Amino acid sequence: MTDSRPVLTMTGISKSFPGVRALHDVDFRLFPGEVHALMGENGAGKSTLIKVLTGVYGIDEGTITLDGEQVAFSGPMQATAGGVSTVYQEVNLCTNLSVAENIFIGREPRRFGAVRWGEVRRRARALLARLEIDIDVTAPLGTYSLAVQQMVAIARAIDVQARVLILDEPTSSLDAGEVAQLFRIMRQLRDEGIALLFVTHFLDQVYGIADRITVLRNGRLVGEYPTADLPQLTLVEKMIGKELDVLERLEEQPRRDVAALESGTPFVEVADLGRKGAVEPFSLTIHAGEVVGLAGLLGSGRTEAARLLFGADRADHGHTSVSGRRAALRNPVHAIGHGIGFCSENRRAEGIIADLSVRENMILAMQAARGWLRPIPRRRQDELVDRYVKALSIRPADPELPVRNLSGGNQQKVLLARWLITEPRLLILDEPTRGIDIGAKAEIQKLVVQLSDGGMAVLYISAELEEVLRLSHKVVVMRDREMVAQLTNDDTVDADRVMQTIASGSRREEATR
Amino acid sequence: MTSSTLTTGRPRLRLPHRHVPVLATLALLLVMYGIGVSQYRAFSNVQVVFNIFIDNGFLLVVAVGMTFVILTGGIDLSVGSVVAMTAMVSAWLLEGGLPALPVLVIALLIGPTLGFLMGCAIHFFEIQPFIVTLAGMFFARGMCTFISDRSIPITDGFWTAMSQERIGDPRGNFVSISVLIAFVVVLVAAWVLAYTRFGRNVYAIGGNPQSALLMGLPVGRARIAVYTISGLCSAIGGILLSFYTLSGAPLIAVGMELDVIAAVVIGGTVLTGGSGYVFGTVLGVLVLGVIQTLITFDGSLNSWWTKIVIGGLLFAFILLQRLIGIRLK
Amino acid sequence: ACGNSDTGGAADDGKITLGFSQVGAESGWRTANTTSVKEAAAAADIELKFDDAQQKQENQIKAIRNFIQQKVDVIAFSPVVESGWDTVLKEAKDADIPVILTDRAVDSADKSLYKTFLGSDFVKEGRLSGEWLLEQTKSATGPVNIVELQGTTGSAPANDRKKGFAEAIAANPNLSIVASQSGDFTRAGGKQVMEQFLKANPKIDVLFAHNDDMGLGALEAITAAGKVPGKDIIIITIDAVRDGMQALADGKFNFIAECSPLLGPQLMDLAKKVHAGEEVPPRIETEETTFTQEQAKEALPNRKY
Amino acid sequence: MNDVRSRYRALIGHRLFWPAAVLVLMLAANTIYRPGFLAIEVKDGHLYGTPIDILRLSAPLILVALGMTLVISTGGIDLSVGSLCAISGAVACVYISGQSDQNSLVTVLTALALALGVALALGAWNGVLVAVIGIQPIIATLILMVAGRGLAQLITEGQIVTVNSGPYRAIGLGHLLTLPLAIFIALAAALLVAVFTRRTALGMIIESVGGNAEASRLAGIRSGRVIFLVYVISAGCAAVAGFMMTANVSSADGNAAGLWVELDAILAVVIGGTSLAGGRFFLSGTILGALIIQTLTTSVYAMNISPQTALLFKAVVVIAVCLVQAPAFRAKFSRRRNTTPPRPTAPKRQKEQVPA
Ligand SMILES: Nc1ncnc2c1ncn2[C@@H]1O[C@H](COP(=O)(O)OP(=O)(O)OP(=O)(O)O)[C@@H](O)[C@H]1O
Ligand SMILES: Nc1ncnc2c1ncn2[C@@H]1O[C@H](COP(=O)(O)OP(=O)(O)OP(=O)(O)O)[C@@H](O)[C@H]1O
Ligand SMILES: [Mg+2]
Ligand SMILES: [Mg+2]
Repeated sequence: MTDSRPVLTMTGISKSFPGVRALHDVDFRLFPGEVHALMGENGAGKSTLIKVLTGVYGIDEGTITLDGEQVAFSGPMQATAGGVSTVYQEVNLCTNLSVAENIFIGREPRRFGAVRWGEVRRRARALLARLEIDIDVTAPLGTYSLAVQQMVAIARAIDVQARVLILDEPTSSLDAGEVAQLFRIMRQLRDEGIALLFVTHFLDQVYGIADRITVLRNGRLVGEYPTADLPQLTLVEKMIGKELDVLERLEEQPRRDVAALESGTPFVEVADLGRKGAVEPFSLTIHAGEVVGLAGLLGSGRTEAARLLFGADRADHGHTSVSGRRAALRNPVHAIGHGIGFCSENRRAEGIIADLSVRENMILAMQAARGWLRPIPRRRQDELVDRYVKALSIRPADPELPVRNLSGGNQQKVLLARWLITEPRLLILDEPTRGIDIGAKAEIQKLVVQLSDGGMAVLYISAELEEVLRLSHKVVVMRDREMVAQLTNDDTVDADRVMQTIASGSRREEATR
Repeated sequence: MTSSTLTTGRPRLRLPHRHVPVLATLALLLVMYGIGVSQYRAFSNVQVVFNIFIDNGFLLVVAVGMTFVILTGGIDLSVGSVVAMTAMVSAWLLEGGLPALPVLVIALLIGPTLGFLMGCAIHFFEIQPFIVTLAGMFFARGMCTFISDRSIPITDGFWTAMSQERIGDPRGNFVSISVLIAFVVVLVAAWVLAYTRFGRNVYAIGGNPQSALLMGLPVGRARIAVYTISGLCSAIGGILLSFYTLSGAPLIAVGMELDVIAAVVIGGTVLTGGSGYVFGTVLGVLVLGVIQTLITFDGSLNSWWTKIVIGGLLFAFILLQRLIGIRLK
Repeated sequence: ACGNSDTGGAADDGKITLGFSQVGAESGWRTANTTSVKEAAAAADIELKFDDAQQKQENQIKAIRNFIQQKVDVIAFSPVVESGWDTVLKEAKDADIPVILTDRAVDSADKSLYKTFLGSDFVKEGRLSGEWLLEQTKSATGPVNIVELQGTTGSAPANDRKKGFAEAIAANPNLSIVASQSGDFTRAGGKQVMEQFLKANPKIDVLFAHNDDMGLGALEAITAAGKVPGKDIIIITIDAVRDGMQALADGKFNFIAECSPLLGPQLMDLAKKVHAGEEVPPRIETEETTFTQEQAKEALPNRKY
Repeated sequence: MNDVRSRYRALIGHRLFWPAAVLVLMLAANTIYRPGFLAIEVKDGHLYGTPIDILRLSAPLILVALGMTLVISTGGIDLSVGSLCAISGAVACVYISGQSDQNSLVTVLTALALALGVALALGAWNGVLVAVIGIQPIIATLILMVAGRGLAQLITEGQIVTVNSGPYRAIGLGHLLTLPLAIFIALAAALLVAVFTRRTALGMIIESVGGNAEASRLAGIRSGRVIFLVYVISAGCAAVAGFMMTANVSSADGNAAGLWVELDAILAVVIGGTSLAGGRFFLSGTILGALIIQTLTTSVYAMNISPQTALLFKAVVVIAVCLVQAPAFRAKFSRRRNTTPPRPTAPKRQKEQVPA
């Protein structure tokens, strides 16, 4: 499987940020022709290790050798030139440029110094076809959903003739089909002798593809193990540092009595809500204490549906009633006024305010609802923030830190806290567990169950079908921006059945194509 | 035109979104010109259009440089002063008896050098472009008055020839050489932005500098380069201005940076960077030129009414542009 | 903002069209100048095409080009700066349109590019101020410390007034300018600079301000410093706008050299003559005088601006 | 020992340390040039001296810069403040000069209310253009910057309107407790803005809108209203500054009043540490910035620096202030001093924000 000589060795790496020691004497090896998973909780230092490697950050101590030669990349440009190709966590592309250009910028085919645009487009199409994506490569990237953007980022990375390919949580916004496609290509690349470094929080993905695993905890190296020698449970223990039984407990959650929930007037009733070009009109009822799961393939319109419901986009069709009364949810302010919260899937662009502190980010929605003239007393703020920092185990637990300094997963928790603080009656969670480590994911799922038991309605969107099924009372299936089915989550419903519902559409689509 | 035609893959019937601002500007410009023609008799003369180019050639060149800077999300406030400084230095050197060629070379080196230094300060020390270029503006303006506190006439043969040479048709309509130079600059810039890696990097940086960095693009180099280019364009603009006025004056082109920024923005370039075209900038300059021509042709406006009307026309224009933009989208 | 469609062009009705490009409206003086030109044009039955250049040479050149396009009969303008007019003036000449300069001169070597220059002699204004001071300080035995508030750096009035004044006072070695700084022709500027003059120079005998406004601003600073303007410090200014004349009549100023903005009637006369092809002298000075405190009291009631 | 060092670190690291250091440096340079520079004496029962002048003259700039700080914090910019100063001053002076009894307090208060009203209306105009119509702030306010000068001149008919009103004069030249009244007005305004933004949640909401407008919208903030509000506040500040400027010379000059004050105000804001990209704002920094700029202007006059070199001087100071403040510059500088073991890495690049 592996040569005896590693293509990449990192030894004694340390890296500090003001107030945080992100990496502490970490060693890491990567062999050609292997898929190597880098595992750890949120904030363990995975992304930092990668950025240190590619020169985004300078290192404080330690050495990096690539192919036996000591290197110190001054930035991604040099790293790419040195044969290290990277997809960073969160999509880091330019949404104002076209899809094709995002794939090739910096290494466009040229003739006499002029970019050959035809060639760029042709090759972009070919490359995306390899990932089984068929989109207009000339449209600006920003017009596509995050998942498509993620695939484009991957396409960009695999086009390079690299010796090392790094993928930092590439699968967090992909659905099962996309992941399978990606893995096929990863295996292909591995067989060509390329070394792949892969970060994910999905354990089954790790066991599906990784040859070896390196575990980080709190910026320190826990160890390096062949996947075969590391049972799943041991891995989790190593990541978390203690024995964990939350997961099992969650699996045993009893299905709840749906009929009882659906007796009264629904909290929210959506009638034929739609928006041209975004979602076909759909109807939906959500009762207090009910968890409604939204399932569908990427780009199926789940996010768009949620945004319409929240008033983030204006509907041009249909109407919404809250507690039995007509409510015009024309903008988020109205929706929040009716006790609806919305946790966006795109936390960087639509979620966090990077400049502000963790505390301010958390209380923002509540403060907005109160109006600026009635500030939340500082003591109350501290109480609230403290509670949720603890409840969601946000690290570092310093509420005055600018939120930009937190790791991706912790930023997500801050966002979640923002909405929980407002104590909404309906919380829309769009991919709330994306990029969240297994421990925290379990915590969040537990939280959802708790909240709904306490009477809160939840609209739950997730790419993980199991997650949706585990939590929801009702599963709404979307396909092609259209609501195609509503399934009551009883014993007859399982992942296969939902998949079939989705797939039946896909097949029809294939037939017509 | 510019890259507009390039990234559009298949022929489509609907208007591509990103061209909407430029097209709206073009349409409004034509409407405005039409109003002029219908209201003022001599307005329809071809020479009136040529004059707009002659009178705004230097502005155009400077605006092209500014387009690069604004596309990266930056801003360059030093342009007006650099224009003045270039004209001033040329006049001063010519007065000192230096021949035309070395004067041209020196004058064309000063602007880019200053731009390069400003770009370095912006990139390496991460100081905001607004401040760095404001300091550059103070510096260049200070140099102007330092050289001389009164205007210096230029009598050099080359300059006079460039200034007074008319390229025209038999009916007496003509443009100056400066206009041709400005057109060359526009074409080169449009080509660079649309067809070179550097040009595309400029757009990428404007879209998202952090991403551009992570995508492995030479962000630092490109950023320094755009300020250098802006400096170069200002220097060329300064030379054209010295052709235009055959002198260097310490207080000339005061406030020009605002005209230039306005032209670029009216042309559809977004100040936060990442989208816009050189062609739009050309339109923006023409809009300002036409507004001015309309006012002169009217010839009945009081001094303060002139300002109010300029503001009003600007407003009407931007409002319509915005409304049309929304409608078409 | 659109006028009637038949503007422009030498109309066949024989009415003269005059294109006039003004510097801007940067001071009360300039505004009075504009008003004078407009009123005189109306009185003389001349059609005026007025353009305001907002203190920019570029704008003036554009305006002149447009005047040429509109085929006006005569072009008049107050150049913002001295240099840089040859090209556009040549175009005017080729189009057979005579040009009159007002208020400020140009430095073209080719004098045929314009017919005449109508305006004040700034050097003379400075000289008259200096000569009056010489006369006043004839008997002074000790040194006389003068501070000077200059106009906008590099502008022709600032340069020339400074020059004329310096030439005049050179006659008496006792007189010396101890500080000279630009106050930008504005009251606020004059005041701020004067405040610092007063602090840096314990003994100031004379203030020479390049215009009334700066002098008026300086008054406040002088009072705040516990000195009496007009007595402790002799104040000489130029222009004679109404507020300045008032200060002079009130005894706060001591001397003003007039710089009259009322060029309108003279300009219209010239325009008619030039249009008729008559010869005019290449340099015409505006009629101006100087004022002492007593003269100011007399003249004040019938000042027009 | 360690404690001393850490306190020293904290001091050096403080946001206001470097601007304050530059201010002190400038004052020191002035004192060396002219030992009496810092002297303050009592004249007519008032304190009199250059430091007092600096404080008094910086009052209008502080006011304008305060409003500008909020605007910039939302990611906008307000170029029209200079014109607004001119307009408010012109309205007030023209109204007062038209009354028979210029010294009546009622007249002056009416004039102020009138002028403030006009300015607020124009601020609302800016706000509508930016927040409702969605025009880029720099262009939206450029319109009023150009047209506003014209308006001011229209109001004064191009003349300098002189007023002889004691109460009005007092705004610029009056004294309270031996100090110029203008200082107290500026201070009061600063306190007011500080209370208004920091005692309520407005400050945080402004910063949040400036930091990420879309995220703020989704969090339920009506960003349009916030943006509208800051332009109105900015106009209000500019109006009061306009009163001071015109009262200072007892006359309104539509052309010269507040000319280029927008640049100085922006400069003050940036020197104070607020980013032009929006987000966090620092009122105390802005005030310090305004003081630095006024000290700079006064130094130029006090040292009798010729106008030629004045601008060069200004360029040097601006760059110096911003350089010492720039974290990147300080990082490079301090690394050279600290002799930690050499690292095999390329220069440290702590880029702004590269989210994990
Ligand atoms: N630019 C920064 N400035 C300050 N601290 C930072 C910065 N980037 C990361 N950190 C801190 O470094 C630590 C490691 O973060 P890193 O992003 O490497 O975590 P991660 O393992 O990738 O987590 P996740 O799974 O949530 O993405 C965290 O505590 C984080 O707060
Ligand atoms: N394959 C595709 N082809 C074209 N457009 C797509 C595709 N996938 C997604 N999109 C774009 O994404 C939008 C719908 O995505 P949306 O984010 O609502 O879906 P989602 O179900 O939430 O998926 P995701 O898992 O990506 O969040 C559409 O408006 C469309 O522009
Ligand atoms: Mg990470
Ligand atoms: Mg989605």
